[in-house]
Amino acid sequence: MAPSPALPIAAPLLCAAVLAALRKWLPRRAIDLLAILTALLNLVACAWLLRSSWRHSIVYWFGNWFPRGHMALGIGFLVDPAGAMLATLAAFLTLLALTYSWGRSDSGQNLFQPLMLVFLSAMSGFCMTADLFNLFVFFELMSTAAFALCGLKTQEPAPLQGSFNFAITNTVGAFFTLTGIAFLYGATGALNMAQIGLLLGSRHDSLVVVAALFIFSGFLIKAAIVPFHFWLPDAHSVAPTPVCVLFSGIMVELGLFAVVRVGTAIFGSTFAGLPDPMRLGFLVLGGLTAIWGGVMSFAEHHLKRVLAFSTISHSGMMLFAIGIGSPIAIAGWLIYVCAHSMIKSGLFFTAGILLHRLRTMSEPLLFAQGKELRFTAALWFLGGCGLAGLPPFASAVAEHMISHAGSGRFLAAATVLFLISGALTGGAVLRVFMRVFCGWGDKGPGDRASQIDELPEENEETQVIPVHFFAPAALCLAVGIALSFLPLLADLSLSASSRFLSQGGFIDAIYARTQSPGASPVLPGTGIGSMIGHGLAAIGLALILAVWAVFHRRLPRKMRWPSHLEGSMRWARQIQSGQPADYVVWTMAGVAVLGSFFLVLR
Amino acid sequence: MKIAGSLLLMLIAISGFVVVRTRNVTAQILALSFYGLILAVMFFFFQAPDVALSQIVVGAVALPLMVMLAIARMQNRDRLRERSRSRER
Amino acid sequence: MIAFNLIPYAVAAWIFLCGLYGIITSKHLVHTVISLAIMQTSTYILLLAIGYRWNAVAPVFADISPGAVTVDPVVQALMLTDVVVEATVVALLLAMVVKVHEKAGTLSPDDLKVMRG
Amino acid sequence: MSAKCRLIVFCLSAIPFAIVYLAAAKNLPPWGHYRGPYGDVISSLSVYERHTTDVVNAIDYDYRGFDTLGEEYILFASVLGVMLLLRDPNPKSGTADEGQGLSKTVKFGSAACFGLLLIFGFYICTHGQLTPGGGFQGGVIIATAFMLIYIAENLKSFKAITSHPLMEALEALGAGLYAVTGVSALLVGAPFLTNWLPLGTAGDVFSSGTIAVISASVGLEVAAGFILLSYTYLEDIISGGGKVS
Repeated sequence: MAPSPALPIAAPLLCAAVLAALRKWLPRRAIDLLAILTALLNLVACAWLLRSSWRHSIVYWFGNWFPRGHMALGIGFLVDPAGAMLATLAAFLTLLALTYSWGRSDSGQNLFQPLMLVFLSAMSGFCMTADLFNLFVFFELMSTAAFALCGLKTQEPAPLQGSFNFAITNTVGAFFTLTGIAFLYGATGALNMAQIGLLLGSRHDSLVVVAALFIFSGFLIKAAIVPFHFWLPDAHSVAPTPVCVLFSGIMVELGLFAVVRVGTAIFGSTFAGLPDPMRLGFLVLGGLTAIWGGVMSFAEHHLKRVLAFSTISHSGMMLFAIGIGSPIAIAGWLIYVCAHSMIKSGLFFTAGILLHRLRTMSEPLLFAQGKELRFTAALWFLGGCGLAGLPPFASAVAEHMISHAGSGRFLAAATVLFLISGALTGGAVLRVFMRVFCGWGDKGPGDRASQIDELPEENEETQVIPVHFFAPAALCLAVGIALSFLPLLADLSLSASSRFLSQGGFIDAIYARTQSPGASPVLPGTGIGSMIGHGLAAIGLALILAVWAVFHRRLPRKMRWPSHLEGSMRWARQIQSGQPADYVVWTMAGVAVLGSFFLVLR
Repeated sequence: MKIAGSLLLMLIAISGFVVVRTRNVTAQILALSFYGLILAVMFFFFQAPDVALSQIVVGAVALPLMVMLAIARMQNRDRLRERSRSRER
Repeated sequence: MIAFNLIPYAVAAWIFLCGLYGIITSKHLVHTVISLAIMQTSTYILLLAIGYRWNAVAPVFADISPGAVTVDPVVQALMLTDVVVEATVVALLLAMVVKVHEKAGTLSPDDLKVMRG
Repeated sequence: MSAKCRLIVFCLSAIPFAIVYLAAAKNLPPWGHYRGPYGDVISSLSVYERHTTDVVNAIDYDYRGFDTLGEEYILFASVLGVMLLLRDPNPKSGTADEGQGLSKTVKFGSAACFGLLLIFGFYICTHGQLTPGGGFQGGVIIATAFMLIYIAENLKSFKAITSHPLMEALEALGAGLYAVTGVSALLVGAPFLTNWLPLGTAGDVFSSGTIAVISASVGLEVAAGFILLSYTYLEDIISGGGKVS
């Protein structure tokens, strides 16, 4: 007996209303406790749903409106393992984030907790809905809560600008999505994804292609794919730590999740038997994003911005996996999402500890300040290894699966891209490790963005780092490692992904036909050797980059080129101008280019 | 019917552009309010009375009102800032 | 005839571009927010045009016989949601603008360069 | 990017964008020839199945009521967000001077309008299932009624009403009531947000089951939400302006 899929939506919403009503009367601890308990309840409910969705996808019709024939009257939920897994992940991260902010951090007169719960509810709904407009509603709900949470620290101007840029770009993205949805509604007169998919069939005229483009543009903005990525570093560098964890750990991935969900359920047979411009676009954009994010991550000197750009890089790799698009690649993608979100959250929590103790996020100012913080240093180092994809971390397993999903050129391209992205992002984190925790080399160049003022997030000052600061970071990294020892990890994710990728399965589930188990593709050989080899190569490169960056002044002049990579990226940072107008222009140019590309290649 | 509808749409296209081109914020609020009103008229014309009603209350009243409140608040701050500056002198 | 059938969609595209133009050329943050609101109205026009039917009545059966041909009520429901979303997003953005003004003392996006990379 | 450069990129991408948009729109059904089944099916069903005469409200609060739940919480989240952004770390208790500028006629007029608007708002709220209107529209009208108190420069009573913690509780109650209505269906064994109350006769104010309840809760949420929004913006001015930072 599974819980009602409405529970993970309704429970946080109800609790948010209660907390908002009582925020002036209840003590802080009580509000925290209630919020944590609700997140825990959500975690249990989602995990339960995940378990029971394993055999059959759970379909749930709100308001008892079962479809009449093919006509879906109301809004339906479809819980399949992939969606339930992401919902579980969202609940887990929210639980950790709320635990992290327990009792101490500034909660904006207790408005923080209800907003987090609304955010959680929106993410859960986003993972499970099978209705296109409902997807948009949850997209907006998620955004609204995120905009507010991002501007929590109103004492300085930077957070407001960051959240303003975030809000403008993401709202523009939402309009693109809504326009696409309206096109599809005009084409088919339906809003349920299965019904739209059924009615569209293999139709691929300009209307369908452009609708796909507009819908994907909105989601790719959420997923911070080049050239739609500008908002992400601004939002991350100013948002409070627990919110950063949710942004990087799950919100970005949800954008990609929606791309796959809509891409299979609605456009699954659009390009059947044709050269597929969508997939090609994803591969190109994904590769570009992976490299650009990695380079920028290495060029930044504000800790949260380093991590933010590395999120962009990894998001690009995830899009690349989606572009490969075979069940094995998506299985790898699912593992990658979990692993990345664990590692990145661990790093953000660790950055939060640093901010708590040392009161800044600027690498030059932090130089050699962290020598005493051994445990924190260990966590940071482990996180860096995880980003590079060193084997005990589940990210290595995922990278192996994704790169071996394709053959020939895909294999080579994916391997090289993972190597570049892992080396650059891991190298940036390890460079910070060497400078901040070991005090090696020199302070390194500063830049404007590294001087974004950031007030510590706590009200009172203590020298002792409380347990609930360390616990989430350590737990995240531990889970990131433990995932790869999960028995049958690859098989489970493969069966989840082949269901996730099957349009027929989705439609059958919605219309309650018997679900035929699709033929499971064969897994590539485990290839532990090549996995370890790849991981070692990436971490080796990362170490070399980091060491070079830290010690390049002691090298002969000719060998100082990484310093150019690190310090003279001024032109690249000029593009990241902090002006919403620029970001919107880039977005628009991206959509125009992609649109022409789609129309021509159709 | 068709001609009237097209004309209404043209009016919207023009006034939308005017709102965007108006650089003076106070004038823009008026333009926005007017634009909201025409939209509401169009919704009535195209048989959407529910949306027209909410467009009147939101687009023509609540939205400009909120912008005005925000601007009033900012002007209030400006005044205070100037007053404290002159006091310092 | 094709040109006539495209009129509402062209207007929707035009308003969308107007909104983008406004955001891009904005010298004042309040102006940016209003442009965003204008951009959103493009989706109303699009939805309204998609759900419209000549010589049909509004979907209110208070004074018409059941079974009369009506325009599409679903797009109207979607538009209602859309209108609320517009109002709320604008409210939130304005709050940010007010706070930016409070902290930075300016409303011109060119003067706000804290986030510059 | 300089403003000029931005404008050039904009113009360059606006043309392909317009082409892409219109190329898609070309394949939409021609203007005024809505084909789709969804609207027609609901239009023909809702009077019989839901006993509502306003189909749009039946969709908003019943067929696609779950969307409206999300929409209510978007409003809820944004009101919380505005309060979060504009919060004053050390609030003051003073009130600015009462305005004496307005004549008695204006004050009387606005008081009368206040009552009228309030009644009108309630009417719209409660007749959503019958005629155009509903919780959302009615709620905004009620909220604007309270703005009249401010316009009449009756600052003390405006502040007393709008800044009361109960206003926040009311807003949350409105949002919560919607969710509770949804959960109540779970308790009678039906899916979330099922309209399980007796439907009554079409055309009656108390018809259409939970639609009326939801409409009322939305009205409460929207009215309280907009009042809170306007108060949050005005707080600074009313309390004689915060300190300059």
